[in-house]
Amino acid sequence: MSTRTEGAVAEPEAGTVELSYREAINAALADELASDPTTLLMGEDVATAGGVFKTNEGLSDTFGTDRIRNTPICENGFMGVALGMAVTGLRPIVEIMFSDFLPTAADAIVNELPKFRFMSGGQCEVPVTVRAIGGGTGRFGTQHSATGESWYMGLPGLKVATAGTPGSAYSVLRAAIRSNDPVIFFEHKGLYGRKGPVVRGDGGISPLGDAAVLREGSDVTIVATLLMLDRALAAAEQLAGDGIDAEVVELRWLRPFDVDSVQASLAKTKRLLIAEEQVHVAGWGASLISELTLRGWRWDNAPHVVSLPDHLLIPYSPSLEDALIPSAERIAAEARAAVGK
Amino acid sequence: MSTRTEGAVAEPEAGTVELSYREAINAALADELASDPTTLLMGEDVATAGGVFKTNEGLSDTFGTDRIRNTPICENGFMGVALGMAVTGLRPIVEIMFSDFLPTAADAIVNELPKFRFMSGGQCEVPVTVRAIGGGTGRFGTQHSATGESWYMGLPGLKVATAGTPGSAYSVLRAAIRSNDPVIFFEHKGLYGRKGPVVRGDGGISPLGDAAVLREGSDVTIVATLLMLDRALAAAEQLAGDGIDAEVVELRWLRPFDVDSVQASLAKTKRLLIAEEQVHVAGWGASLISELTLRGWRWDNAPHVVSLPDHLLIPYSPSLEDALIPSAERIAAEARAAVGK
Amino acid sequence: MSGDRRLTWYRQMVEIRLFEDKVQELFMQGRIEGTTHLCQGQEAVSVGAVSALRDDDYLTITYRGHGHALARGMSMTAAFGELMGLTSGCCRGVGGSMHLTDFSRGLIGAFAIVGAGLPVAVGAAMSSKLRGSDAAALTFFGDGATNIGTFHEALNMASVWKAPVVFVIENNLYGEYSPVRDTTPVDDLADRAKAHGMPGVVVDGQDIGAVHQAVSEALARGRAGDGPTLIEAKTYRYRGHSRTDPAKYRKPGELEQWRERDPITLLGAELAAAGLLDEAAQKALHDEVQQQVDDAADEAAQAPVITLEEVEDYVYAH
Amino acid sequence: MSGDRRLTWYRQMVEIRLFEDKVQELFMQGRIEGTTHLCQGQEAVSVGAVSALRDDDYLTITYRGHGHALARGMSMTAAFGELMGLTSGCCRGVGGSMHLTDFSRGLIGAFAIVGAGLPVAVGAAMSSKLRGSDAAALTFFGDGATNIGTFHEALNMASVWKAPVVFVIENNLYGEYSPVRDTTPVDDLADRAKAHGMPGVVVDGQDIGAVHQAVSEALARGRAGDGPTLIEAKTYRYRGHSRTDPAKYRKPGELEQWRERDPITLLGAELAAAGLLDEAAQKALHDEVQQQVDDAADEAAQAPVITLEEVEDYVYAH
Ligand SMILES: Cc1ncc(C[n+]2csc(CCOP(=O)(O)OP(=O)(O)O)c2C)c(N)n1
Ligand SMILES: Cc1ncc(C[n+]2csc(CCOP(=O)(O)OP(=O)(O)O)c2C)c(N)n1
Ligand SMILES: [Mg+2]
Ligand SMILES: [Mg+2]
Repeated sequence: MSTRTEGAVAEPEAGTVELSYREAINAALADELASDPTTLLMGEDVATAGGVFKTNEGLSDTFGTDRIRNTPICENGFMGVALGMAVTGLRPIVEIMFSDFLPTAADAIVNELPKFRFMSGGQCEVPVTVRAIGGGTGRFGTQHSATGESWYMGLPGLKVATAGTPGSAYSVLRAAIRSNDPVIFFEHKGLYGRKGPVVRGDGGISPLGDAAVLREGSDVTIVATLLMLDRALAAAEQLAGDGIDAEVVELRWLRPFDVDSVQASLAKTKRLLIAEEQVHVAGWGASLISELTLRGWRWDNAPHVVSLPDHLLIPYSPSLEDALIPSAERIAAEARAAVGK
Repeated sequence: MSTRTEGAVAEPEAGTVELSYREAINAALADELASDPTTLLMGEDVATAGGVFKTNEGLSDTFGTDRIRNTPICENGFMGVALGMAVTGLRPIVEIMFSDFLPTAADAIVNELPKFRFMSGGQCEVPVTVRAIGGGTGRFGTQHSATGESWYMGLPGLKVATAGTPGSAYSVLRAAIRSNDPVIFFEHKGLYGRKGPVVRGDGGISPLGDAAVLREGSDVTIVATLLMLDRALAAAEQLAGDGIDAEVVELRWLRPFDVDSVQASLAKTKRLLIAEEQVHVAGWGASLISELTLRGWRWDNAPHVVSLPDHLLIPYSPSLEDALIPSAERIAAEARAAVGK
Repeated sequence: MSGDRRLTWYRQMVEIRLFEDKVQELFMQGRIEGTTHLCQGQEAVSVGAVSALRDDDYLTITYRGHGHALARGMSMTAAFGELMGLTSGCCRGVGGSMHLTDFSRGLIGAFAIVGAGLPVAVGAAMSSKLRGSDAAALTFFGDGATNIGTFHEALNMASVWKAPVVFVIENNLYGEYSPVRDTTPVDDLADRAKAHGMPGVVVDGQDIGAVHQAVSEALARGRAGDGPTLIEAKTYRYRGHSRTDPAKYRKPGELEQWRERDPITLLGAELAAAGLLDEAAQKALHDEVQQQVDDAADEAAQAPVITLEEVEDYVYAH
Repeated sequence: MSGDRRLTWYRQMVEIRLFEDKVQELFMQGRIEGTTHLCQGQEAVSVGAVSALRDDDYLTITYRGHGHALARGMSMTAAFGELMGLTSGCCRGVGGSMHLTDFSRGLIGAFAIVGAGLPVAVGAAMSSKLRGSDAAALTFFGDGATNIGTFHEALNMASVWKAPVVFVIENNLYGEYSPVRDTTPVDDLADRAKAHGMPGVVVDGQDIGAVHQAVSEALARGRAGDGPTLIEAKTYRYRGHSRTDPAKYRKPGELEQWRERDPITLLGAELAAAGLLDEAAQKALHDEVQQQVDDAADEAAQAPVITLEEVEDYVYAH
């Protein structure tokens, strides 16, 4: 029922283009909406003024307000609506304006979406994609700055994705929308203006589940997501200046969890640095260290972690927010410590 | 404002008594309600028929239905009510009938309770205790079997506790209720009938945050919570028969996270086995391995884990539920593998 | 209303009644584990409402949904098998008593989280509307569910979007152990419809004709594009909330009073008076259905339990 | 109503108006970061309602709560300081624009999650009732918040428990960019009170006397043990939803039309007619308040930012 329905609309031309992270999201949405008439986008003010973060610019003009649908303010309610649509022939994409609002919809996210197919004995598929916009540096304060990326990675039945560059935003979001299982795709609001190359078109869709090595290196493996990925790449540039050759791995998928790619990189560099914009406990970084350990990795070089402190929350105070969210400099410094230089 | 108010009622006599896990919960509630008139218990049907799991037997007769208060079905709503009570002079205890319903109240749990004091610049205290009743083996199916114990351990501002024996149920719950910060206390519905010694009275209140070594041993450290703790103790008995001396550590608090106690035990046994009734990824077990690794532990003996499979959910099917939830035998077998016997 | 239809209704209600009695028996014997939420006394609501649906309409139910699933055409064997956790079950034993689901009949979900089914039904209704079909959706839930946020969120969305969905409250006077009056400050739950700009209808849940009529009108309204309707069926559950609940919280005499308006007895009397099914025929039908119930339970019990390998495919579609 | 009181109201409304204008200016200059949600045009609701409260009453507000905090007596310096993220702020710069909180004035919370404040206000009201006080609680929220579940959950609990709480909807016609009619199927949001068995009152939110009167009666009702009241104040926000929102979604002429019923102008005319405050005096007062606003902003800006060590104490009370 929920297998994709190819639409009449022709696929856009493939080819690499320079887009902002925001434009990449917009392009991924436009291309999927054009390619499959059963897809639709819903959420609060998604159809007005291009959405609150302007990621949906032009979509309601092109696809109409039936398919680009504003909802009342009721996250748990419209997440359930998306589930009902998904099991009856549509492929809804749900926008959650701030990742901090995911808990408002947590019953649907934890108890319904991932379990629905299972409890029915495999009678249905649940092709729902949730776009959650999160992250700090915006001075949005304690209730509007969470990345939320690890909150739901321990839920079998769900898939969890992230994007830290325009290229991954386009390719991962398209892969997420094409999945016949529920996916939460995390965006970072601090990256919308960031520009980068995007392989547009079906050729640009990355395999679901794969991490990506965005920079090859031999001295240390830096694993990161979202804004930390962006800063890890900047840190790698700084490190190159000091003759430190960092490999940067983007963990685009947290479920499925691509430990293999990280292990392969680690086998080469022997040193691991995790950069996460979240508390380390209960996050993907801790799980990564655990999985590698369970696979027998001996940590002759102890792993290093740059993350949010375990005993603090994100305050509004701009200077404190800057002090708490790891900078490229902090990542670079920790990488130096990791390689002992 | 929320510092405890000593009531007129005298403390019950101290002394060790044999109680069931259910009776221990009941005693902890009764003793705290008696010792502080500002405490109250609220939740769905908490005052009727002793509550759905009969943990509240007699409380409404003793303390009245103002303080043992039935609520409508609206977890997020009454969690918010508890917050409002807590910052205005009361110390509410909230019962969540199944841990699976915690996501229904997740906005209050994630965005309000742990952040309220912080966002106000320290103007208030939030003495709310949430009793979440979780766990499998009851054939309650996919939406009523989660322990939920690790879902909220990554939230600064919150405290998270568990109890795997009648003794810890009494001592940890009383410590939780006396905390001036929000605490989620996890109970396991598969343990209510289990009997054990309880040190009743103020002397029985354990220090907040401490893990407990429930069985000393020298060959392997088994860390567990809730039902897995109960089964780990049974496994230890089986292992003793084979001449394997297992140390069993109950991780009574997940936040604060008592890594020290585990490390101390590990320094002695050199071998770690984690038993958890949850997917390993994103759980306390993964965080424990990560924290130990970050402290420089080298894992000359790789840690072992017994947990729920990462690619499955709990089905109703009784035989499958039994196959999925780690038994004492599986824990013992994994311990043997850990010690190489 | 044609006599034939009422005869079908009568049989279906008897089937549900005896099915539930058997479930209780099997639960006591430990052949059904975990929990059960039975609906004896509420049969006129499920049968009356479901019989108003078209085959292509969508339906969501709750943990108290055995009767509704049977009314929608699920075989007793598939229902018993599910409760026993065997591959003869509609969900092959994976779902259990609280999750009787059958997509082949548009029964797209049985919800164990109070209120969770309502938005899903709204989604199915909107999906149908967006796909250009005039199929509607119907969702059953209890009085207690009208106090949780999702109830209101679902009604609000359905109303602003004019979704072809019918919300049916089975007001059996209790949410678990709590009488409605202790948790809900209105006399008629149907009045809550006004808060969402839709009609609210109160119907006698023991009168199957009245239930069928009200639901038929609401479905027609939805298909015509006039939006959702909230229907409150006043009814009563004879058994406790679940498992072995003795229901000590009932008012004295309350149960007996309701039994006097038993939906099966009421329709039986109507059929006898109309000369369509006399007492003897009714007795014979009960015996026949009892046999059918016992046979179905035995047949369901023959099936094997599903393997871990098989359930792995149910987690992800890939 | 005494003339003095109206003079106080007038001054408070002018203070809020000019405070918010200054916030916009500082935001544009980058001296206030992140986001702001301003309430120009809605001053009669905050001042009229808050002036009906007793000192020991509890109050919750939202991210659009600058005016309400000032109306409750928070100093402009404490408010500016908070918005600037400095230790001169009421929360020492930790909370920011969306979280103006002041327990010393019973302002127990400012919520950035839509609907989250309502149950907290119910809890404060119940706490007061259980502690034997007759202090009440008042909670402000917007029209859009009446579509989220917690709104209904809070009203339902307040009603069954007869909590002394007053729910004040500031219906400014938009929830973010969405006109009420697109998200909400009722004309008067106050009608939603009926779903929870409590009185619902519609009041002209531009008429401060009317707001004060309605809230005073509702508070008296709550203190008397008769339970909660839902009040809908029809008003309008002159600015966009937040930050730099140009509010292109408004109907043409709508803003101008509402400005003709500006709450400050209306009360000013009433005071002039009553010979209490003529145009010249009003002009003088505006100038005086402008000076006060500018001075407060400057004073607030002098304070240092809080250190990480200090904020550590705010996470846990221990
Ligand atoms: C969100 C949530 N809270 C609590 C429960 C536990 N629970 C199961 S049924 C029930 C009572 C529901 O009452 P009602 O809606 O009247 O339905 P009925 O059982 O009477 O058919 C409760 C509280 C649940 N399943 N989900
Ligand atoms: C649960 C939740 N969903 C979405 C948002 C984003 N948001 C902030 S304000 C707002 C609009 C609220 O409108 P209304 O209740 O009318 O209040 P107003 O802003 O008009 O004062 C939205 C959707 C939020 N803060 N919380
Ligand atoms: Mg009921
Ligand atoms: Mg509004």
